[in-house]
Amino acid sequence: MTPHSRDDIARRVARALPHGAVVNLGIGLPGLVSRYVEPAQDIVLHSENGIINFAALPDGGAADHDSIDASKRPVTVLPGGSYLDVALSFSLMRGGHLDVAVLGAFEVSARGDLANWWTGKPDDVPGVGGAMDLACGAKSIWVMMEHTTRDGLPKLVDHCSYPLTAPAVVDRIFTDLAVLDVTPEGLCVRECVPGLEPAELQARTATRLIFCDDHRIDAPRER
Amino acid sequence: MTPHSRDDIARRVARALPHGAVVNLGIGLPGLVSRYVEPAQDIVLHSENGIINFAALPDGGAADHDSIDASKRPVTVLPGGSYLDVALSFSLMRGGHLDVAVLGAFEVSARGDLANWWTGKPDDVPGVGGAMDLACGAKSIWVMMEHTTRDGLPKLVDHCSYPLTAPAVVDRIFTDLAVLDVTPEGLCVRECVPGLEPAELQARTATRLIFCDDHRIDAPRER
Amino acid sequence: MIDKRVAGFREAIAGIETGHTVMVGGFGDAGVPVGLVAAVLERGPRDLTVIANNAGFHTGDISDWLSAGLVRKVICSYPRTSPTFVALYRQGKVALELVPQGTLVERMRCAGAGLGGFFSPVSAGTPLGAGKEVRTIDGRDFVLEMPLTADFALIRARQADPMGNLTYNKTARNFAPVMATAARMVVAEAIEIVAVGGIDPEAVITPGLLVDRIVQQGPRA
Amino acid sequence: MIDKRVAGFREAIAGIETGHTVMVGGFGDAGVPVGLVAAVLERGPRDLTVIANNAGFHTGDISDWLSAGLVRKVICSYPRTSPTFVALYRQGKVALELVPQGTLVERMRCAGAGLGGFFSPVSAGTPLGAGKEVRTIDGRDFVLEMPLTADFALIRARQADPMGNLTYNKTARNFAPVMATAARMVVAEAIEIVAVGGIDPEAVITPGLLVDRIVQQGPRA
Repeated sequence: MTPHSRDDIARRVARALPHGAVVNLGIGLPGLVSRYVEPAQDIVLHSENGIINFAALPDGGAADHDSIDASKRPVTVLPGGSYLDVALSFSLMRGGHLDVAVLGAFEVSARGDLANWWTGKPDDVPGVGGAMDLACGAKSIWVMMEHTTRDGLPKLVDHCSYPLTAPAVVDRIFTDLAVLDVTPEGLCVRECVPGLEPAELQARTATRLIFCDDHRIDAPRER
Repeated sequence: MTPHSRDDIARRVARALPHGAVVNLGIGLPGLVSRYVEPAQDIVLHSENGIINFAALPDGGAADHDSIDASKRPVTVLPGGSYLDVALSFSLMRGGHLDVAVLGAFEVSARGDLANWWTGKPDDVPGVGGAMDLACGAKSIWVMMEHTTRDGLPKLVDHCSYPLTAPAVVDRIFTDLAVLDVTPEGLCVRECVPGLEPAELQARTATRLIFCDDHRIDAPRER
Repeated sequence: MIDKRVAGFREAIAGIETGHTVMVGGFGDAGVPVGLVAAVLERGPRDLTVIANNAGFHTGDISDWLSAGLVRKVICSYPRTSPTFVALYRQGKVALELVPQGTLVERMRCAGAGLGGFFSPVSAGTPLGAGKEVRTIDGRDFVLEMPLTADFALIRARQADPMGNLTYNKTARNFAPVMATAARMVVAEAIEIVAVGGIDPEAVITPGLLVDRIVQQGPRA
Repeated sequence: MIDKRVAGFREAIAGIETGHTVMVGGFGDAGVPVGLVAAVLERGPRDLTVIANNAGFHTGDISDWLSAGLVRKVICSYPRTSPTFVALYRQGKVALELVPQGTLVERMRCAGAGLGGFFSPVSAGTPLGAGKEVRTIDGRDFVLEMPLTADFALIRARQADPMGNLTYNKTARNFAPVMATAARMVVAEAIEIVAVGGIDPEAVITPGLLVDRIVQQGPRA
């Protein structure tokens, strides 16, 4: 069994995005997804600092202090894109006008609670940015993360130990080991990496997994 | 004693506007004020349907369905003007960003209650438009009206008999007989038309008037 | 390519059904989506709740819907401009929810922005605030206002591109940008449809992601 | 002629005093009014409450105010980008009110729009919603958020005219249009100042009536 690489996960998420979806890619790992979106998917990227339909600045492009995404990376607006103030930008987020937000996470609980903004440790200065707004508003909240911490501890849990970003918001989780849906009965495994037995996946997960009828052992399709 | 004409009142109101003031002129009588504002006053007109710094369309100007003020009159935007949606337009009103709103009235009470939107009679279909928003928001609310009804009944009263537009909002009242300020002690007469004795003004007013120390019998200065 | 253009007005308003709530842009004649309004009249859904600033003025606007008996209720700030409305209202044949104009647009924005309600000073202490929750904040009374949403928003734009980005013409902008955030299905009738990239990204007022269908306006009646 | 231009940065920020609350535009480097920020540093008011998205990043932004000991409290969504802030915060030398970014801008808008508060779903059930009034509306929890105002707003514009009308450059727009509604005194540093009439009335983002002073930006550091 070989876990997916970060790029593999990004590729898998990109493939899952519906045609024409309006998508916000959170800071960190989710940013990789934009590399694997096909032009034919007609994905429209939104960034909360006030830009819609943009792309990373091409190599050699002249960086502009005033044209950045929420990760502060230089970006360029695409035809059909627009700029907006953050009041409207966050109205779009909170108001359910984005189709998918792809977010990183420290932990996700069995009922879809998300913890991704603060460890809660006394020496960790908190910073929330747009994390809570995104988690509360997009039509679908997808999490993209390693299945366990660097120390091998499960990140999918019965109850989050970190402070919540939002309760009961996550719909789907893409990890280096599996794709899981949050269902009323708990986390339901939709896909695993080849060679990973259900018991092995369960051993790395701190909440009881459901292996659904439609569960198939399926590697992300390579392009 | 000759009461002021409607144009006299408009002239008096125009003269009272501070230099550079942002002003909303309510539907009806207040609309006359724009005729008497001097260019040197640098008054900026706001209309709640979403236009700032405009003027009535000059005679012979080509009317444009899409360029109107809140009275549905054709207007033209002036240099330095702008269009805005009604959300921002009413934010400007409610948020205290207009200096003066000049409104018509059925009645004004001694404490500045304003009634100007509905008679409350069963056969009178109510319509409020932006009346309440204007009354609640501008820094100064001025009322411009005849001192009495066509039937000679007082419009300045102890308590309004008509449904209120907003309680305790009016600052100053310009009538065909006088200019009055709303003060904590009641209505204070600042000016009267020449030849009108205080007792005569009081007789046409259904709340006790205060003739302040600085009250002067003063005709609006003609230009 | 994302392409939200539809062939005609009939297709543009497909899905408006009996019992729906429909927002209609415009203030006076400015910004009324006359083609969409006419298409709804032809389609003939009934028991509509209409949210607009006025209840129409004359033929060619939502007065026609009232005349045709399509409307159960009007939520607006100023219905008196419509003789048709006034007549039906006096006969008890149409309901009215009268809302101050700024509250009307703010309630739409509240829905579109995913908020649950807001406290407004407007209408406190008046008949239009009666029955609403009142809260005194810093010595001033505010009433609690709730979000206002709709099944459809019908609006008029100046320019549209196939992705749904919109600009507006002068004071025809009025309610349209906010209605576009507040309805489940947003349909824009555009004076001009331009290619993707034909609108300056700085000039876009309504981002395309808010708009579901675009139709080219016919010649003005 | 209305002319809100002032001679220089010193005049532009005149009146910012010890104990004031100051909003500062910008997200990342985009839209930071660097000239105004430097002028405040030179003026040296103390005990400031600063409202901004970040607590600065490096020298040349509000990190300098923190280093100089001018700041009592920061109200922001993401202060971790400022090593200066982090050090002072750990020493207990600066207070923090952490606000989700969308709530931050909406609270400013609430103040600027004359509203008394609003119910937001954001932060409900989290530590940032703790202690706030919660209301369940249609089965969902919302927290009550209150308006956020300031003595000064310092923002950066792309174009300004002497009447104070503003446009912005790309993502430098961010918080500026809302801050311009929420502060008692609004000061804009503009990349370019054009004549009255030099900005298309359709392109104005911030109407001049919201802006009190305009100053020409110097060359970028």
